Amino acid sequence: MAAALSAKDFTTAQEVRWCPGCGDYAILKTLTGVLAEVGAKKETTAFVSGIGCSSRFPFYVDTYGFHTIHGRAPAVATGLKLANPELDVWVVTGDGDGLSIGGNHLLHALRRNVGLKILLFNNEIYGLTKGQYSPTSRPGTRSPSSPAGSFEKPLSPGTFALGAGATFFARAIDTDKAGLGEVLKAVHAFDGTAFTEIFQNCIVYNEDVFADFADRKNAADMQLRLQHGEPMLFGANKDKGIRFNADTFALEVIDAEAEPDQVLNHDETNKVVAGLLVELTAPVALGVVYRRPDESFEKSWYAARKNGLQRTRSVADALRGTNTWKVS
Amino acid sequence: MAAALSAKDFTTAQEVRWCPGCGDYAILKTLTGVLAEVGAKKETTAFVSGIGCSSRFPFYVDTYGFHTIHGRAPAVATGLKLANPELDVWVVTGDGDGLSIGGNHLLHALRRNVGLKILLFNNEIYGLTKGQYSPTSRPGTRSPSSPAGSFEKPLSPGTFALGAGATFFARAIDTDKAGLGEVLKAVHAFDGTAFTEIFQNCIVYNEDVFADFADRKNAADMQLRLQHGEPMLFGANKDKGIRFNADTFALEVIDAEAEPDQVLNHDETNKVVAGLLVELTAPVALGVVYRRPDESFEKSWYAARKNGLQRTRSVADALRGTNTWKVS
Amino acid sequence: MSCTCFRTDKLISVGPHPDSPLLMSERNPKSSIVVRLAGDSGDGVQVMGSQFTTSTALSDTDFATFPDFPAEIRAPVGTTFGVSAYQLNIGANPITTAGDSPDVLVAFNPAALKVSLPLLKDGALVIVNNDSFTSRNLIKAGYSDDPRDNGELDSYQVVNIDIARLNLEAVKPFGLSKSDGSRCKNFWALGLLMWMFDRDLAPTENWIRRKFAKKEVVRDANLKALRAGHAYAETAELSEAIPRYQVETAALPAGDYRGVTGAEALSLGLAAAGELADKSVLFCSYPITPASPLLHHLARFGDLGVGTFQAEDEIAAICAAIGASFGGVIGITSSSGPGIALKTEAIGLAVNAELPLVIVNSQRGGPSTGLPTKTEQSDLYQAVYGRNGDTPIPVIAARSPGDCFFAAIEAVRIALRHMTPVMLLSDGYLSNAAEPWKIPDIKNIEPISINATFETDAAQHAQSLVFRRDPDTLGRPWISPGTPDLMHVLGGLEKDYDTGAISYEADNHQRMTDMRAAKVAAVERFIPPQSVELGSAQGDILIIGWGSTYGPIFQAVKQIRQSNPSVSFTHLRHLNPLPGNLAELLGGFRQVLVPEMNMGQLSTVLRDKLGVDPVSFCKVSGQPFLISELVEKVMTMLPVVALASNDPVAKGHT
Amino acid sequence: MSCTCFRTDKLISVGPHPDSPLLMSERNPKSSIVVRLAGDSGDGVQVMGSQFTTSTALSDTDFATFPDFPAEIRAPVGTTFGVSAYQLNIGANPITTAGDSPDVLVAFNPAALKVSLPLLKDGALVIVNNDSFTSRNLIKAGYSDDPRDNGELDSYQVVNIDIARLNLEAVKPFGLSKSDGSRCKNFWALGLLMWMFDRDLAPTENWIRRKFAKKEVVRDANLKALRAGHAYAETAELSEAIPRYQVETAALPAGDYRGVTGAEALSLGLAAAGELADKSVLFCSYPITPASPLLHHLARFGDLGVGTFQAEDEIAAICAAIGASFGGVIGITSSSGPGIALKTEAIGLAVNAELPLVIVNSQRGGPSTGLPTKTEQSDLYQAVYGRNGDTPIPVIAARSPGDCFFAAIEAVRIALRHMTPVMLLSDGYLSNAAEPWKIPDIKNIEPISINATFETDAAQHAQSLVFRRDPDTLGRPWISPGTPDLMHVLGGLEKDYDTGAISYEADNHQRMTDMRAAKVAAVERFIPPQSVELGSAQGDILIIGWGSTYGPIFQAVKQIRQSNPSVSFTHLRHLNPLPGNLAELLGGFRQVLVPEMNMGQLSTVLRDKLGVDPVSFCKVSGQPFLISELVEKVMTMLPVVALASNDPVAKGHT
Ligand SMILES: Cc1ncc(C[n+]2csc(CCOP(=O)(O)OP(=O)(O)O)c2C)c(N)n1
Ligand SMILES: Cc1ncc(C[n+]2csc(CCOP(=O)(O)OP(=O)(O)O)c2C)c(N)n1
Ligand code: SF4
Ligand code: SF4
Ligand SMILES: [Mg+2]
Ligand SMILES: [Mg+2]
Repeated sequence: MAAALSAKDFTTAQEVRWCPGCGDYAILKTLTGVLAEVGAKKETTAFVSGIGCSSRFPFYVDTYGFHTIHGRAPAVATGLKLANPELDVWVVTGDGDGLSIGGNHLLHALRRNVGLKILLFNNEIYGLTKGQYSPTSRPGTRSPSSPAGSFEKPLSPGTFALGAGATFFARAIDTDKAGLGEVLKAVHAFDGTAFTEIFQNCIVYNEDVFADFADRKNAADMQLRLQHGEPMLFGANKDKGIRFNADTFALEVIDAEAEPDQVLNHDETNKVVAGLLVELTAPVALGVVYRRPDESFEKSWYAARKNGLQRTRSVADALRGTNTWKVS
Repeated sequence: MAAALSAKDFTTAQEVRWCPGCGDYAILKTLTGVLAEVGAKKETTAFVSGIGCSSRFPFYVDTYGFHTIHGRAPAVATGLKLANPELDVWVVTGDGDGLSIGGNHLLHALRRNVGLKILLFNNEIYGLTKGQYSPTSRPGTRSPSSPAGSFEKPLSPGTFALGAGATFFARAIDTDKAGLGEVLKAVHAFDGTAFTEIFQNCIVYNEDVFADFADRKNAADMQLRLQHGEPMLFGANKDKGIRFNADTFALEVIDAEAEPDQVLNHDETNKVVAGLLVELTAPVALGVVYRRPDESFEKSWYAARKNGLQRTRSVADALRGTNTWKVS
Repeated sequence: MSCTCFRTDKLISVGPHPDSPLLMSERNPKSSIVVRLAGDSGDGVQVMGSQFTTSTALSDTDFATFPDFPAEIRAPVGTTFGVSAYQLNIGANPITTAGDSPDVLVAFNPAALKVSLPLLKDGALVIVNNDSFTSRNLIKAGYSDDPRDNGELDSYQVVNIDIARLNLEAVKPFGLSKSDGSRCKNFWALGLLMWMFDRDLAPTENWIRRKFAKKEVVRDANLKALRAGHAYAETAELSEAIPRYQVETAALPAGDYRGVTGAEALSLGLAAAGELADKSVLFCSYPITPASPLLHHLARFGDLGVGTFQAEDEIAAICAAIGASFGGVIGITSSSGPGIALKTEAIGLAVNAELPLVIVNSQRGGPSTGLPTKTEQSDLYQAVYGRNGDTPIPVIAARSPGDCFFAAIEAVRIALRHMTPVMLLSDGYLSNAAEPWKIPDIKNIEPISINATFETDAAQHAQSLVFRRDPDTLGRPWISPGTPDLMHVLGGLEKDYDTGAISYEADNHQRMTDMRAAKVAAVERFIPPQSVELGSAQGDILIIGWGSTYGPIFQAVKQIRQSNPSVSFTHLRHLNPLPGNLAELLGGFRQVLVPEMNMGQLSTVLRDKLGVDPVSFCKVSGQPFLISELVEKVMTMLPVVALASNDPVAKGHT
Repeated sequence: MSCTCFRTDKLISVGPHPDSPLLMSERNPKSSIVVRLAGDSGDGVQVMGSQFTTSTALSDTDFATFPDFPAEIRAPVGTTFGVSAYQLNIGANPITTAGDSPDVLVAFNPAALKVSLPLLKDGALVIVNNDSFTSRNLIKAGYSDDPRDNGELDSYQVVNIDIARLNLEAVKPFGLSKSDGSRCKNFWALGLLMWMFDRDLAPTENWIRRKFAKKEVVRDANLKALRAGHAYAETAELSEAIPRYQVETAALPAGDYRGVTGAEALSLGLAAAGELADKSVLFCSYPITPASPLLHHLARFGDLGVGTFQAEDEIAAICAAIGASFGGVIGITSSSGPGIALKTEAIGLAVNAELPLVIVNSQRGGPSTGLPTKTEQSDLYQAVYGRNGDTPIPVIAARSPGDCFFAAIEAVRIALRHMTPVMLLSDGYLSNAAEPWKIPDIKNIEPISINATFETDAAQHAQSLVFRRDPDTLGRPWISPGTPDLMHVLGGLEKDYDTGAISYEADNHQRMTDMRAAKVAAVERFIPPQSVELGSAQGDILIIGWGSTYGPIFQAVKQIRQSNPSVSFTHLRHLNPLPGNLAELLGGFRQVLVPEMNMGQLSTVLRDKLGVDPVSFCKVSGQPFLISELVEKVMTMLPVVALASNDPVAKGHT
């Protein structure tokens, strides 16, 4: 057997073309590390992307890759996965690529539960085209196309995904090596569409837009790190907790030491709570928010076939049809 | 003032080209009635549609109309509404038109909360192209493109809409004149995107797919008719009720007479319950499931402008730019 | 002999109108007969037509069919725009069109009669469903008088039958509702027709048994209706008025035959291409008229190594096909004009990525949604020129239902050889039309070879192996994820000629642009020189056709050549690149005529690529060419003197 | 006199290389100078260039600019593919290109030097940012030796300055971090350049004050850097080595001027068209390079009656624009090639609905994602032919930054007059390039009239009023929801010629198809005959250009005509339909040459529409034509004898 691969083995010689300080670097680093750690094989791993800064990702990972066209990566990846279900197919997309022009394909990949590992780098801006507001930008975002501030309501990737029938939704922060690494391992292990939102800092066009919770100094009080089966606690001393209020149908922050039995345990199969968690803003929920495995699209697709995509009958046979006659 | 218009005034002389017995007829009839009832004006009402049997709708209503291209009606309607926010702009779409090819535009119309009245005729099939399964078809649907039965997971229009940030979601049955009429009046009165799913019977390609709850004989036990502020009761004697179980985070059917105080009151602003209601299958929730008004896209858009789309400065002025010099 | 058919007891003379240019051809008797069935969308005309076609096929007769129906599933009852028709030309071969003008019409209602009358031959037999001639239906059809009474039908032989009533009586025992019972009337009429043409009922009876296996009552009622119609014709007092026809059997080449529509043949061709290349096929599509039948057929070809994916839209469909091709499976996508338009951007991606892909366009009437169920050839511009950037792709077209099979194989062959997307043009007419088809022997078809992968050499950068193009075809090896040591990244950005890495370098872009042009041009070296279908390689007029106009042009030129042997006919399979000898071939003629169901799109291509200026003969009405229109057009191009001296008969009538 | 510029104290001779075909033109001294600024994407070269351009404009000098940058926001530091450049040609008018070969280069790092060297004139002045020539940077740029030492720069006049260090020293007092401080170095270098060209610092200082109004420290540091660079050049011991230039002022026509990029002018033109038509404008777009600047400019034009809508994708953008047009507001959409491809289907809808619409295509390098930031003209096929069905639309192109204003007005005028979508072609070069622009007087521009609505007549069916087309233009009245009594339904299905109701009728489809062709053809009657830009209407060679190649062709022909007055130049605004007299004009020349930044797409159109066969001169490298390339090409087409006898000077060097 070949020697185990290291993170470096997954890194191409290509010069990385992101801005210095871009959050994409950190994601790349953590991901190549995870690939090595989980024992991924280069030749059976493929990265498919659309267009955007984030979508340059495939060029920097030494596996198979396809930098396709804007918004269409989930569709290309679906074809690839059907053609060869043995592959680990990752999709890297941005908030513009995945949720603006590519919304429909993301929707249907999630609905069908295609076995894709979809990473959405959300920087709440169109980076590559120089900083216009995106469907995830906050109201008031000033950008070249919204000089007086945008006023569109943003889409929440998590809410959208759950609405589309996602079977897996996770969240992580670009520079949070540990948290992101853990999520990526869960993504790698998941059958079906593993959809992950990564908060990614675009230092050129939307610097520090996530700083309120992503900055290390705010982490303890602003990050709710979810673990299946564990109570939802946060704060420097894990002294704050999350409770479900059945009267208001809302999640609330409570003093966990005062009312420990009121603290909700994280049940990653609970879609109702997942829907509330993804909309929490203080703290922000991180980790695997929702995971409820179901048969993947390609599994069902192949199950309905006798012998995979292999031929079991000759065309010569089919050519004869049902009504044949002889002319002599 | 002109005399009040009748339903007939809203009906064109055009020969209606749906199959005899198609559910679309009933919807057309109820809608023209509602238009008359709410005092709609022909010249300030426009119907925009995509392509499909359902999308033929504009031809049969005597108002302005635009039968556009497949899936794009919400986008065309958005432009129309921005151009003239005084218009009542209705969008008629199908489960294929609106949720398959047109998913992205529907998503973004809902996200932006554009002031459109969107009716999705859900017959769970592609009617006009002769009966292929659609994104709302149930697993196992046999169709020309799924001869052995489809195995894709269906999309729930309500779940999708809530995930997209809808501010209004309602449901009705094609032939239920009273229920549909009430919903349509609510749609007419709503600012923002009023999104309604109408269960529509395609007698040619998907006959009676909703019969389990839509048939009059099943109505009492299978239809939960929602009224804001009222308890969620159903059954011939209103003896069954819906309760929220805070342990399982699910809605349950209970004996309303036994536990009357356990019955949930319908609060149409409660998104959590709305999310559960749209997934109920026995009974099926009908009426206005969710309504939480928010400023419409076009209102914000116009609010950010001084004088609507009117010119307040001459181009001659703008032509001078900031740095001008004279050559003499 | 001027009649085209025989009746055992009474000879029906079915000849062209004296004013018709068809007169020219009277000297050689045609042994074919054109039958048209027309009724409401709900009358079951299409089923009746296809069953009659099957019985025709099984009686050793050549045929061609043309289903013509409205865009609505069930257009309003009784209106002219709701008429669904099925036209069928049967007889001794070669039959290549569904016929200009019917000899026999079955009209289920006044609207069907109204729409069909202008098409009929003088003296045609018209069978009328009497019951439907209510005043309500007459008004709906736009008749102010009853055409049965006002002399309008005087030049035809009219047979009035109470089809609806007789059918209902026949199926009464089965206890069906009136509306369900009346749905059997197409089989009643079919029974009648079968008697007229002396056909065996058994195959149709078997079909009914299979089709309605789970609905016994419906099955039995339909069987009853079929037999009742047949019996009625044979025994009823009216039988004297019902003519019987005996169509000459076809002198088809010996072999095993089946009936095939273009959509069936194309589907079989794609499956066969997979087998010939020893690769699986993934067909990714989104339903659209008239392309959907391909998806429907292929959805049943799982055991032939074909998978189907019904995507959420056309863009997803082509992208999934591209993904499949990246994955080492032959990616195919299909649509008609509006859907192909949506695929435009992605075609460019496949060009840049140098991946194989076949895009099938079943053309329909445009622009925009246009005339979804009508046929047209107006997407040739889109196929040849319709992309951003300098993005050439090979374009080929099928000429007849059965030819769709071979065209599909050719498209896949080019795609794999040159590693390029290929556009395959079919159209609404070909998709739905049927003809008898000699079942090809797949063993006689050359296998499709895959470009060799060069030996892996650890020292060599993987990407440069991936883009080492064959010098003749400029096709690169087809390497897919799963292959060890050849990891690479494809994409839509311009790439380095050798390494495939992103390159914005000026010279490289020029070189790649030149390479892409040369790759498509290279196809020309692998295709046979253009040959002449009819006539010699030099002469007065050369008619160039492409696509589904093959049938009518063939017949027209055959007719014309009897008096004017200086007229030749050639038909293009390859539209981009054009065959290398085409310019030379054209040079051998004084005039070149291009008949097209568009506004002159092939003429543009010929002007552009060959610098010739052909005469365009354009028809954009949603209907195939009539043989007579073509004959007429060519006649205007022939010198009158030459005509006069060559053809005394024609002279008499010119 | 062979020099092109003056220095007060020392004359810098900047002439073409002896081998260059430019020699021909030496007889008339050019009073222009080409400056190129090049550095890393993060070096602020584009800001520096545009500020220098503004100062140029304010000093009464004609100019043309060409920003050339990589597709990445910040490509990797120090690499050749990360180089961002700004080239500027200044001098006495007419300046129509950014110049073939720079006289002055400012190179911020080795990569910038490496990329720019091959372009320079022999003897050019090269200002080098010394500090950046570290061994690491040299390696990144692919240098094995330091070019400053190995003789590579021998034929240039090199000035080495420690720009980075001097700048950091200057801004030290402001306490910026090293990386923030070094961001000021573009202003430091700009100060130096301003001194060299004797420019007033005030406008730039004002710009800095406005731009960084809210970041006081940055503002002050940049001001300091600017002044420090200026002072350095004036006072430092090196000043003897820094040449000063005095560029001839331009003899521009009298009037008020401003600098304008193509994107600015186009945006202003769309706003002006709205005012001229007395309608509001809704601009619907989705960002894409190089089209986005239009959205950015128009987003600030709210007070000019312009609204903008950033749609979720290109399809939504065009559909929203169509919806706006239906609503009585002028709908505009914009993209570049890949995005225009996505709009194809919807363009057909606008054609069938007979709604006005302008589609602006800022072309970029293709195919597919291609070369997003490079320029090309390869979307002409797509514009003229790229749709399903027979779906013609008018196509026009802008020729220069300032001309974009007039082209935009013309596009809207055609759209409203004929009630049709119109494609307006710009490109990446035009979008970003700037030139001085005589501010047009909008009062001198003919208002845009809207087709009259016929009187409502209660007896008349509304739809037939809606489709009563003007016999000359075939444009119908523009009636929108909100208008009483004229309710109607538009759509993409074929419609009845008169009533607009759905029609699948064969004759009507032919009639509508003919009407759509005639409508586009009708545009020809409203456009001026094609005139000659340079030279007479008859001669040996006619060069036909379109789009942004205007600049280099103009200069090339001007040069060539000095020795060969039989060469003429004409430039097309209208690409579909072509001007009516174009065939005749072409007929007056022995040869026709079509230079294009594509593989010969206009040549195809000319062959197709006029049956002529021009000589194609194609360049697909992502870069505009050089004047010298064009001159060289034309020289090869001229008879050598004629050349020799006409031009003794040229003869000596041929
Ligand atoms: C068809 C098409 N439309 C538009 C573009 C231009 N475009 C490229 S990337 C992009 C948005 C990128 O935003 P996002 O996906 O958020 O990626 P980021 O750069 O922020 O990582 C756009 C609009 C394109 N390349 N192709
Ligand atoms: C671009 C494009 N793709 C595909 C089609 C074909 N098409 C027309 S309607 C339709 C689906 C209709 O389904 P739905 O929206 O559910 O409407 P229904 O007929 O069921 O009312 C399809 C696939 C088309 N007209 N245009
Ligand atoms: S523009 Fe933003 S997202 Fe793009 S590379 Fe730069 S920092 Fe990263
Ligand atoms: S096919 Fe179905 S949806 Fe369409 S008109 Fe007929 S019954 Fe209605
Ligand atoms: Mg982004
Ligand atoms: Mg449907």
